Amino acid sequence: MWLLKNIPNRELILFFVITSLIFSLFSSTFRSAGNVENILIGFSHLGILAIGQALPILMRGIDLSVGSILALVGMVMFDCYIIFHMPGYVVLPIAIAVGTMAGVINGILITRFRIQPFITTLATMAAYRGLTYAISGRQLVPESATQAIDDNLLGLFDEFSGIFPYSFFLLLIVLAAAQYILSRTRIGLDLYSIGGNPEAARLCGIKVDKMIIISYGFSGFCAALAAIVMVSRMTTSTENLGIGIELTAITAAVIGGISLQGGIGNAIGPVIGAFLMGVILVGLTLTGISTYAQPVITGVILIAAVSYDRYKYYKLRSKNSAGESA
Amino acid sequence: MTILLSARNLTKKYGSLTALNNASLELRAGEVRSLVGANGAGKSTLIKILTGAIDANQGKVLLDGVPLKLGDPTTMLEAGIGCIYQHSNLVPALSVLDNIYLGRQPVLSFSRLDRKKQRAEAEELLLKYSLKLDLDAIVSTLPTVRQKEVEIAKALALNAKVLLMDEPTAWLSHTEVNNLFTTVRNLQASGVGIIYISHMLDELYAICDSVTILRDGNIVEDCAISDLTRQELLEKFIGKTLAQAATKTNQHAQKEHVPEDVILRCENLSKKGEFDDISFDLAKGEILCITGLIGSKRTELMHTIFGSNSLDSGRIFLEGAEYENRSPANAIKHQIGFVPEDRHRDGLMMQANIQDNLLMVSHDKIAKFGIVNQIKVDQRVSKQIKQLNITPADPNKIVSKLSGGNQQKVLIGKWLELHPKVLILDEPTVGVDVGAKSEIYTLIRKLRDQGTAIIVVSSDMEEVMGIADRIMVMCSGKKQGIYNAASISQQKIIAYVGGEAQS
Amino acid sequence: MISSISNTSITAPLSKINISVIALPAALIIMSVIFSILDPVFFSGQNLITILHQSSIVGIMALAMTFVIITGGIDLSVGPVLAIAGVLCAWFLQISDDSVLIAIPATLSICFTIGAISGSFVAFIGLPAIVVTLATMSIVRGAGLLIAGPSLHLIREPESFLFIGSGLIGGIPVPVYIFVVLAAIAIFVQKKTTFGVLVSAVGDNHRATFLSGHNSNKIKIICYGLCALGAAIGGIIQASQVHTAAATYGAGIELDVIAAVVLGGASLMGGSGTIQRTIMGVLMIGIINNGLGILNVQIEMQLIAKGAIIICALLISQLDQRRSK
Amino acid sequence: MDLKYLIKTIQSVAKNYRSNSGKKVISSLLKTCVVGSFLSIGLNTANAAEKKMVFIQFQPHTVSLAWSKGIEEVLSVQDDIDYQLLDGQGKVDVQINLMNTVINQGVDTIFIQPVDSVAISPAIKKAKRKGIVVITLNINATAKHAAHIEMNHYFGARQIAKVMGEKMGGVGKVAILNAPPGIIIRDQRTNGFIDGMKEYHPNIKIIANQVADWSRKKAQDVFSTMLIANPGISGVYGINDSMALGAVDVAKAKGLLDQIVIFGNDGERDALESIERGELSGTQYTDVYQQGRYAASIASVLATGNVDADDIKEQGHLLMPYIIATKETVADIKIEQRW
Repeated sequence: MWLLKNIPNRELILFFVITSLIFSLFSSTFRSAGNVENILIGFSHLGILAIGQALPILMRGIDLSVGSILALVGMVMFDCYIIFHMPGYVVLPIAIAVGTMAGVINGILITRFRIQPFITTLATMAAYRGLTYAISGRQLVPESATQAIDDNLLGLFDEFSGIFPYSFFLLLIVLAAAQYILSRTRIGLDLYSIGGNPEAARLCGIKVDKMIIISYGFSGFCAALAAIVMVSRMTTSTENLGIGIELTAITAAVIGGISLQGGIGNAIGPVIGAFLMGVILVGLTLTGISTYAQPVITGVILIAAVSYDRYKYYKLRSKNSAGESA
Repeated sequence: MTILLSARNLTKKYGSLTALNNASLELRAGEVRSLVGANGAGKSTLIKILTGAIDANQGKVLLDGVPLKLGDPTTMLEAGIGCIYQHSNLVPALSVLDNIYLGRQPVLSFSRLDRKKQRAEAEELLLKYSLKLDLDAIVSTLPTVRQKEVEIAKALALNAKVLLMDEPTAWLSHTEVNNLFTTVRNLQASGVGIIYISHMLDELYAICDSVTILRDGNIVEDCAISDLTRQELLEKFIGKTLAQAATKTNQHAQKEHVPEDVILRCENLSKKGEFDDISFDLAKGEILCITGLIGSKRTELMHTIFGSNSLDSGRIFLEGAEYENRSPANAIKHQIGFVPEDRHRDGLMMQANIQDNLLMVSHDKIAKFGIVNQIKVDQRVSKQIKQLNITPADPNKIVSKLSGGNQQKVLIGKWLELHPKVLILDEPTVGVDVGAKSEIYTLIRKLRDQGTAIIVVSSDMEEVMGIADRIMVMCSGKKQGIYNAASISQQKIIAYVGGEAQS
Repeated sequence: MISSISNTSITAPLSKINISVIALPAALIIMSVIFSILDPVFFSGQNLITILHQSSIVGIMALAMTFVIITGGIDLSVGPVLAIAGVLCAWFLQISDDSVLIAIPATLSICFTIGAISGSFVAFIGLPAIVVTLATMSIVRGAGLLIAGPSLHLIREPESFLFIGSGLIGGIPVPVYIFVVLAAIAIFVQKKTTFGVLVSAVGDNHRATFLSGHNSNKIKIICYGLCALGAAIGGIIQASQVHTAAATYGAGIELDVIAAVVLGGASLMGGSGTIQRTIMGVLMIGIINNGLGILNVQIEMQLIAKGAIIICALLISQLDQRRSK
Repeated sequence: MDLKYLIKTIQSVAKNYRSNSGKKVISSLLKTCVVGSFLSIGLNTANAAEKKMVFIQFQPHTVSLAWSKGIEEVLSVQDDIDYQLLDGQGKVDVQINLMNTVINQGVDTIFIQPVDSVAISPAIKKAKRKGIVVITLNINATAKHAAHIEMNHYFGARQIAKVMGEKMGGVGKVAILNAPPGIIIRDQRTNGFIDGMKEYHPNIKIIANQVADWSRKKAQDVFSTMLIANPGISGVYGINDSMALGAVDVAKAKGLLDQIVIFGNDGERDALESIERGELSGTQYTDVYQQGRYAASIASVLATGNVDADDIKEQGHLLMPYIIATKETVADIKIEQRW
């Protein structure tokens, strides 16, 4: 049983290593330290987003609005720093608060009004994007579009400590915290319970609505952190930041073994999933494969990544339960 | 004894339908009160109000004289009202340990889990009630019976003042039921009030002190169980005529096995890890009951014959010709029907209506070029609904809103549409009330008399003795023997089943 | 028994006038009334046809998507399939000397195959549909770019092909007819055929469907094939409307399509959903886009309003579902 | 002898289709797959003497394709240059990641159409530190780099406003089919057009400004809605040609083509043909091939090593010449200049 719980990750790590090895074989640059740095700094924000996404999915939901929250937080940071000249240590808490609030609003809409998470977050995805356009300092003060955010604190996540970027440390902190909460605390167990059987959880006195709001709040919080990392790298923010990133984050989470049926998965898988996406993008670029052939190969790798551990899982499951030959 | 729980004037309405009307109930400490009623009489509604799953339109619930907030599970749990649910209320992907303490895990500071304490408490609990459960097993990998035990352990772990038990013995074997009874008596001795719901009259008389009878949402009787005879009890809640039919169940004429009429013959069926070298035959117009303990792999054997489980070696003959158990589709083509054990998981489309469920296996016959002929559908469906006495008799009613008995009837009706030559029924009366049960028995017998060969898999000895022509006992995947029902006593069968289990 | 019989007589008429059935149309009507008050031109016949015309491509795709979502799946690859259908059609027209009768069936069958392939991964290996179709999305997009590059391929001939997207019959654009006819067919398939019933059955209880002797994998595969087919029809109409085919078309359209289906009340968990309600979902999105456009609302407010309207519309339909609970 | 070879061969086969001889495609594709899979077994042996140049495009699009063709045309005459086209997917983060990857790979020149001027700058600075030449196309970067070659967005749009106003006779109502915010050329073009209208034709009112996502289909939908809300529209400016052509489609279907002046921007082949047919009123034409050639020429000069990128003290900034192509002037654009 212990095996069953842990196998998806093990297969994924194996797949990740094999993919990396293949790329290393074809490209000498891929196996350089510089490239490791690039992948770490380039995809840490995706890892954070994927962890954030994992929680709503664990609760049988989905958060499509993370891309828009990302843009909203980015734009708030931009406005605060460029237009209102706030210092970095003020901007950061505001950014985190905005992102978390946006997530909490998602959660409240879902629990209060009992609307499907998919359509709720699709609606807020549009709304937050619209809000981003509306508060865009780039539109309101056109000359600000060419100004860079030049603050030591806000630029921190583009810096390295040795070969590891600070954004990667941030990812590790989020990962450790999320994994700890999921595996060692009541909150985590309650999340799994709700994902596994919401009605049973409710009857056992678990505050289902509160936990759902927490999970979407956490997703928004992670989106805010990702936005901070991205703004740090770009030294600015744009209105179209994060378009389409929600699908990438969801894919990373699902590849990482988070079941869309809820209740199964951990925080580590999504991070590996996110870096797998990174390895694929960078690897295909470095092996010199034509830009139009890249999406084809990306798709094949994605299917392969989920196929293998699913196959193992099904084999195990059919062994364990009776008459499951279907 | 003091009054522990008091429900006063509870009324629950769904739209214009009154599910529970002005119902009052009292429970003393150390009392085992049975709650009896046909499916749909309002038992579930009452239980749901007591567990806080739903709110009542009217009325209140007092525990030790203190009124409780209705519609809030947490209040009820904290007040000390626990429940063993009829349907699984477990989280499939979590371990047994976590399920037992669902929502109440002991914590250290910062909501950290106290695993040590949790495990120690759980082990103590299992020991105390002599339950044998692997605490680290993932619930979804356990068979239904073990899940039921987890459910029981979960309720016991509450140390509740009031324990509601909604059909706790469904799926449990004889020994396990006895075990549970011991538990109930222990709890009773320690002053716990218990509300016990079951369709098994034997159990009620064995364990309960008092009885509350519900009918159409009203409480029609509230007295000590010893004041009523079985017949009276039945009459009170299902009506006189049905009650007479139900008691008649036990007087049943067995049929002789006629070797010339054999339609299905299984020779040396084996599957590694499941069953080994099983041979039997089945004649037209005969009921073969297969019984045994849980884990005797009866269900797997049935799935194999039906084609939804594979076979390592052995041969199956249907009407003299060798038959390949390729797939359920193939079985259906050969007019073999199969009513699976778990109707929620394997049998019904819960969100679909009665009509679609009834026609699930016979759609192709009614449809021409894939287009459904509505007139034929209506004819067949209304005929079937009438024949099976499915209520409500509305073909568009969603199945999940039906009572357990009616769901089971729909499931059986679906196979009747096939006019099966062989019909396999796996635990056909689990979770079904007495009235519906007797209707199902009548139906099975009628089918037999029409010449259908029937296999009934059952753990319920009363049921086996009541309807079988021949009985096959299985144990750990092996055939213990086939006996003529007329010439063997219930005690003997139990001995075969239990005696072998120990070896 | 007896109790339930007496209950039936009370509940039967109530369940027939299920309020939640009226809720979505009610939301549609309220929205239309508000838009009409704000600008009366909204309610002109001309504009209503325009709304249908504007919704037709997403609508056709949503019809097919409904089947996939009922089985409990999802198809994200419709955007690239829409694009590649246009490209393939252009290519077939080129090599078949502008024969629409060859080009369209050939395109449709290839696209059906694409969908069926992703369906097989979902059905046989049991991979999560969202990942499989995301991969297909990527693969088909790449394949489109490989065969056609990012450039625009002009389709000037033949007249019959252009008629599909740009023609008028009795003043009403042809795509509207196609949408209406396909909607009628889809409703018929769902209500009156074995296939329609089985699609719901598979989404409801995959295993029970299998145990009832049906090939549930086959049904799933057909659904994904149909979804790609719907996308392909959309692609052909679009190529014909814009006289151009390009591998880059259809980006992001999957969310519009899925939104329409889910707005219609289909659950992504499978088992529920009807074509009629999907059509209402399509119309709702069409009306929102059109109404906000008529009022010349700027993009930022348009997006905020769109989000708010969707939530309000769902609230209305949710309200009485809760009451009936 | 690597994966690249396989892909390139497949691409060359695919090109057959584009050059109208698609009948052999399937058989040759099969051949390629068989031969290619044998050849692809082998490691990437890069030629040390080879110079490597990459173009990180915004996303696959006709304009970037034409740039790429222009660049390739120049680079192909120098056989020691390896050229690769990369897809930025229209996302800032993807572009930054690709920049970092190719910088790490040690390419010599990067052509890029940045998604955002400021966002790409840290990466450009990093490239500069490694001695990599960066040439931006169309959207400038705030960090100093070797050269920037741009279509004339602002002044081109002003000029469009002027010519359009003249065609409209100085009065009327105009609608803009716009792109979603987040890309600077949208603002440059819109502002140029609005400023131009104010300056040259104060009597022309801009009554609607709606987003149509750069897409012809979306533009059809948006413009048909606009027409219903404002039946008196007499002019439309689509900030790219696709959107303008979408408006043409609608106007044509409604028989309003002679009453509405429709202008696009960019000057792609389809638009020029439409002008010749007398449907689209005009567009701003830029020779995008030429733009690519200029970029490649600068890159070639810098790649010789005789001129150091730092020697160009002020960043090379080239504003492409443009023509406002209307029915009268469209014939001046030669066939080989059309893209």
